Amino acid sequence: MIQAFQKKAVIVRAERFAADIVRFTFHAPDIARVARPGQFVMVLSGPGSDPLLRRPFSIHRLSGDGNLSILFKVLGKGTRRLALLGEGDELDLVGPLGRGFRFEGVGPACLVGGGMGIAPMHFLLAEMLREKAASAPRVLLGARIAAELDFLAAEMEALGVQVTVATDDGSLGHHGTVVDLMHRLEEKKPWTVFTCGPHPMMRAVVGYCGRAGWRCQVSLETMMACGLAACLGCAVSRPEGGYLHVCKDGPVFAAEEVAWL
Amino acid sequence: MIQAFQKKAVIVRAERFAADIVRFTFHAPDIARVARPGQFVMVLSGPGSDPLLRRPFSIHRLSGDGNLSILFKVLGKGTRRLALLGEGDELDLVGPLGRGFRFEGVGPACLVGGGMGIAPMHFLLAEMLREKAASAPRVLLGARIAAELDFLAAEMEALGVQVTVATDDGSLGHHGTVVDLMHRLEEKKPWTVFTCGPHPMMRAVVGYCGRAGWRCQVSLETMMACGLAACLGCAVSRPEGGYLHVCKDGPVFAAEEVAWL
Amino acid sequence: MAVTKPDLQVHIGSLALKNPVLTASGTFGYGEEFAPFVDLARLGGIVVKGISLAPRPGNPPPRVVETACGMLNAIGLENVGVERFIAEKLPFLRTLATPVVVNILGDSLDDYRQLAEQLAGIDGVAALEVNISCPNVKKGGVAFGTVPEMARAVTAAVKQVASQPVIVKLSPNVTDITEIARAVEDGGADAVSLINTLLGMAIDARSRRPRLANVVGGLSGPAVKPVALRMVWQTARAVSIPVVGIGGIATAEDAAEFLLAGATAIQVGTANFVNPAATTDIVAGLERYCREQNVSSVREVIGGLRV
Amino acid sequence: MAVTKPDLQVHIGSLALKNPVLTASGTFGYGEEFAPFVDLARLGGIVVKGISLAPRPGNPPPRVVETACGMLNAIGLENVGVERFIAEKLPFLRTLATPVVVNILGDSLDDYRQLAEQLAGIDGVAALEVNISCPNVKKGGVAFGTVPEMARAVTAAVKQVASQPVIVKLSPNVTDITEIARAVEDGGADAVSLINTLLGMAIDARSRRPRLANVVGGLSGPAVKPVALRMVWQTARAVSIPVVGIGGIATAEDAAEFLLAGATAIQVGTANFVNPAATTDIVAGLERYCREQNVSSVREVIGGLRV
Ligand SMILES: Cc1cc2nc3c(=O)[nH]c(=O)nc-3n(C[C@H](O)[C@H](O)[C@H](O)COP(=O)(O)OP(=O)(O)OC[C@H]3O[C@@H](n4cnc5c(N)ncnc54)[C@H](O)[C@@H]3O)c2cc1C
Ligand SMILES: Cc1cc2nc3c(=O)[nH]c(=O)nc-3n(C[C@H](O)[C@H](O)[C@H](O)COP(=O)(O)OP(=O)(O)OC[C@H]3O[C@@H](n4cnc5c(N)ncnc54)[C@H](O)[C@@H]3O)c2cc1C
Ligand SMILES: Cc1cc2nc3c(=O)[nH]c(=O)nc-3n(C[C@H](O)[C@H](O)[C@H](O)COP(=O)(O)O)c2cc1C
Ligand SMILES: Cc1cc2nc3c(=O)[nH]c(=O)nc-3n(C[C@H](O)[C@H](O)[C@H](O)COP(=O)(O)O)c2cc1C
Ligand code: FES
Ligand code: FES
Repeated sequence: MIQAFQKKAVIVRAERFAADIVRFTFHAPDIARVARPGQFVMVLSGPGSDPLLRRPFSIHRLSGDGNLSILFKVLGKGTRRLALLGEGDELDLVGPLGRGFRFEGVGPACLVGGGMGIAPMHFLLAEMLREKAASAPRVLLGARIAAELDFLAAEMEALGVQVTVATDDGSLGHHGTVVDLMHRLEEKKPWTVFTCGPHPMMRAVVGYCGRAGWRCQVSLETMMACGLAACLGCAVSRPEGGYLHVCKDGPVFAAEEVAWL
Repeated sequence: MIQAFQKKAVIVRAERFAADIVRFTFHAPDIARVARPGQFVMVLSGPGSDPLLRRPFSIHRLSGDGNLSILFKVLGKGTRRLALLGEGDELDLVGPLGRGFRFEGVGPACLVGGGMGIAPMHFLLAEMLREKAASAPRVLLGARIAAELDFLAAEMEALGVQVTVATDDGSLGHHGTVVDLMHRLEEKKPWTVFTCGPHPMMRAVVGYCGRAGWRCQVSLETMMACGLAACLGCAVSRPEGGYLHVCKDGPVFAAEEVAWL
Repeated sequence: MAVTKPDLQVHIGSLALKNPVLTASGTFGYGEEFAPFVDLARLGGIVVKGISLAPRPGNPPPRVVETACGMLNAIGLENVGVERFIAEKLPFLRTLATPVVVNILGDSLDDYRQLAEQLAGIDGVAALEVNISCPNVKKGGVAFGTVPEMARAVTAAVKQVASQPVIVKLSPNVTDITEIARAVEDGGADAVSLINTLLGMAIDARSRRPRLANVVGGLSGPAVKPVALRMVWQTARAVSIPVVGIGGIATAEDAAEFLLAGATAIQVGTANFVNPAATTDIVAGLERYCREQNVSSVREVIGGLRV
Repeated sequence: MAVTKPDLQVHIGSLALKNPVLTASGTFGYGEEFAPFVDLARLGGIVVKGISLAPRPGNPPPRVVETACGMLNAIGLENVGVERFIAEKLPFLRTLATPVVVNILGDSLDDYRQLAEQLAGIDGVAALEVNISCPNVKKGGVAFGTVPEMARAVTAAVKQVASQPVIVKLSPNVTDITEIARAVEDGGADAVSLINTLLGMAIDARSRRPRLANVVGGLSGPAVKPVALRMVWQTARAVSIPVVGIGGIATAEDAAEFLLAGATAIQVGTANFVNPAATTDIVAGLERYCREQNVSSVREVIGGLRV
């Protein structure tokens, strides 16, 4: 049985980046203790019933003893309300949820993160290195503008790996998309690519891996009402028909498990 | 046509009293300029639709140039959400609304406030004195405990009038209700009593005035959806049948205008 | 070529409106109450409080209670009656450059007919909106709007004598709204407006009493929007007369959703209590929406849902 | 003498429940999913996801969307089918000291009968809840729960073969819920549960597309509570069989309101997504409520509304 908890957690650190990106670090030892990279938490943005549902956020990184962070962009009602909070405020979290990345003994690994999809990459990289599961993983990050990924690239570099970046507006690194950077990977190596980001980006990464014969794991996003495998709302199509559920069977899938229409 | 405005107003001062009483002072010059004692404002407690409706609060006092204050007790969802706000926060107000106290040339006047019904009494007293409408008005205030009225009594005394207080628990002044204090008024004087407070208290005050042959104006509270004379929800029964509307015909009524069942 | 000033005009039968935004009956009084907050000339139309033959005192209080993202009301159709409406309320409304729609209500077919007769030809009354959610006291209090035959009969009776376009306002408390809409279309209605309030109730667990003196009341506000939108979509596909969408509309985005579902115009009700300027904010918002959608007229949005 | 530990036991026909709090079908999976968050032994009952004869894949995504104080779902009754339910899901449920109610759904009368047959006498199945909101494909897709005669027929068909108490779950999308409740009572139902979801819709004004792939979906959550409460109150006065109240219940206060309106038990649905421990919080809250009301048994609250 998966171990998961419903906890009230205090925000011990609140950071703001670019115009609309927020990082909250919570003290949630029970959740942090069992969390795996690629898993997520369901967060209640405040009291009352408008907005009603919890919002899903991937676990961005662990720090100190029992602290875990989420990194989110302000989009709609829920994230807007969350962004008003600060250090000392308490939030209701449920997690860790879902099935994360599988990287035991994976050989050459490449992490490809785009936009907010970069969030789970830090935790994945840190665990890979800690568990010595992959030798010198490569990291490719893409975002619209430098301010959305410079601090993230720096923090991953601080773990001792090489990080290559691309920005849509060319304000940092390669002027283009993160998929362009994949050409820099030596073709013959048996890469396993771990990717998360906007759907079109992931579709391109999966296509590239297919052509190059590399294995690929994707972390998907769908609308979620529960995140607890109860509502069956988070369906994604399987190539052979029928559906898998992102909160239960994912959010991380082997690329071939899901249909990429 | 009554002059009223819908304004965004910044909280310039936020004060907390007793366990659950809050005073906000807003900068709302347009509203303050035309406001009369006994009128009220409809306040939106925050964004979103839960809670949905505005809450009515009487205008407690004016201060400085264009500042007006409300004084409220935390009761349910709306006041609880309001109480989380502080200086610098902006609130959406509609007002001044309703028909206030009529005190031009009123002769001996006595203000009888109970609990949160004390809120409009400061504004009434200040205007009476400023317009020299009543000579040496008497002020009788009652509340559950000292902490709910001591600061209010002091602020009204600072306007140069004698204030007599009663507390249910006897922690300040007379150990009993504010209605007991009415015996201290010289009977023969043609008092006009202005009262606001819990319904049972006002019923007792109206009864006392009836027996003593004194005129009495009451400020009533009912559930309000609009406060703008549009929904017709704020009905109160008339002695001769049919209804008046608290937000339009009141909130201040001559005692005989409404049925005191 | 970027759209400069989108054309927001729409037609409901012969009634031309400068934009699709009307006020919902019972939430805007007789118009004058909102003059301090809204430039009434910028509204597409004003639907006034429901008018009956004789004045009505309304229900005992409490008459309103807040619910989750909504409110219940059991006002009891308090109104000044048709005579005082014409004498005291219409004069101010006539000064406006905005069409006035008079919502009428009755206990019997004859009530509705007499009301339509008394309002026929009256200057300042641009259209009638027939509230058929009222109980038919001659039929054991069954609401006109829940039985197709009664809905058709009351529509035909009003059409016979009315000089203005007749909009029939449907109750959502039915199994199949399209059945009632078709019956009302057969009765000769120039348009239908929907939804009126959903029948609901609230209880105070501490005192064990209903929160409304009338025990039950009408639910309105954002909470009912999904039901209202579905019923407007179904109705617009079932009848060929124009549909006016009502139910939980508070923003221009909400209004656009109802237009996409097939509504030719919309009414704003409970939102007026929360934001007295909701109607004019929505008019401005619809202009922005048309620019963003790159359409030169709001009519291009009507029924534009891509299913 | 202050009430020490209030007695929360209630009965639905022959089914004894240690308290009135059940989970609503489709919001608690097959029970196991909530084991990390809820002491399942403290629940009055668990109603599992709707089960059909054959497994169903469900509708294409998107299947859920948030609305004002509510949500729409068009899951499409995805489920493992009765065989795999008995083989794979029931074993875990049998280990619990909490009665399990199996919600059943079908496209035809025969579907329901076969399901009841296959579940008859199965250890671990304490009762059946018949979801009659499903479309009857043989009758042009008209939902069983909207036509009294069809509601009675499906109830009688299930009662003929079921070995467990039969609760029939009513759809709120009808003109008169009491008409359906009486028909179901005539058909032999041991109890009725209501409400299922209100039919609704949501549109994305920017893309002009419905937010649900299925276009329409079921509305649930706090937004529907006033309608659900009214229908429970009406139904409890119209039939003598027990009524199970469902619709927007999130707190013990909500639950108490439904009991006062006449419900013998309640089900918690959407609230489980917002607060996974909602059910057990409500059980504890009902105990507090009984103490505050100074009643020794929750049964004294049932139908206690002072009208
Ligand atoms: C498994 C998973 C992990 C995620 N991790 C992150 C993360 O680390 N950082 C981050 O910024 N975002 C992340 N997201 C997306 C994030 O959940 C949405 O941006 C957020 O829910 C938007 O909520 P809102 O109230 O601001 O938007 P609104 O539009 O007001 O939300 C309305 C509803 O739609 C849902 N919704 C809206 N956009 C999305 C979306 N893109 N994906 C899923 N549901 C959505 C909301 O949850 C809500 O229920 C993740 C999503 C999933 C499914
Ligand atoms: C004209 C007028 C002037 C008022 N002035 C003051 C004041 O100066 N200070 C103060 O503390 N309170 C005042 N009140 C009462 C105040 O409006 C309510 O305490 C407040 O609305 C409670 O809202 P809530 O969200 O906390 O309670 P909830 O119970 O969550 O409110 C639910 C609904 O009931 C309404 N409601 C609840 N209690 C009352 C009540 N007693 N009167 C009217 N509506 C109520 C709310 O407005 C809301 O719409 C006044 C009321 C009126 C009608
Ligand atoms: C306080 C109140 C009074 C109403 N009075 C009437 C009325 O007199 N006649 C009528 O047809 N509808 C009446 N309605 C219904 C509204 O016109 C509208 O149909 C309903 O409230 C749904 O729209 P909304 O959610 O925008 O409020 C009233 C609604 C409210 C809230
Ligand atoms: C995601 C979801 C799935 C549901 N699935 C079913 C179902 O399979 N069978 C059924 O009878 N009701 C189903 N329902 C309806 C609920 O059981 C309940 O009747 C309704 O949601 C109202 O209660 P609530 O407001 O507490 O959620 C479902 C509801 C939701 C939100
Ligand atoms: S989000 Fe509810 S089952 Fe996945
Ligand atoms: S509160 Fe709406 S008319 Fe008075």
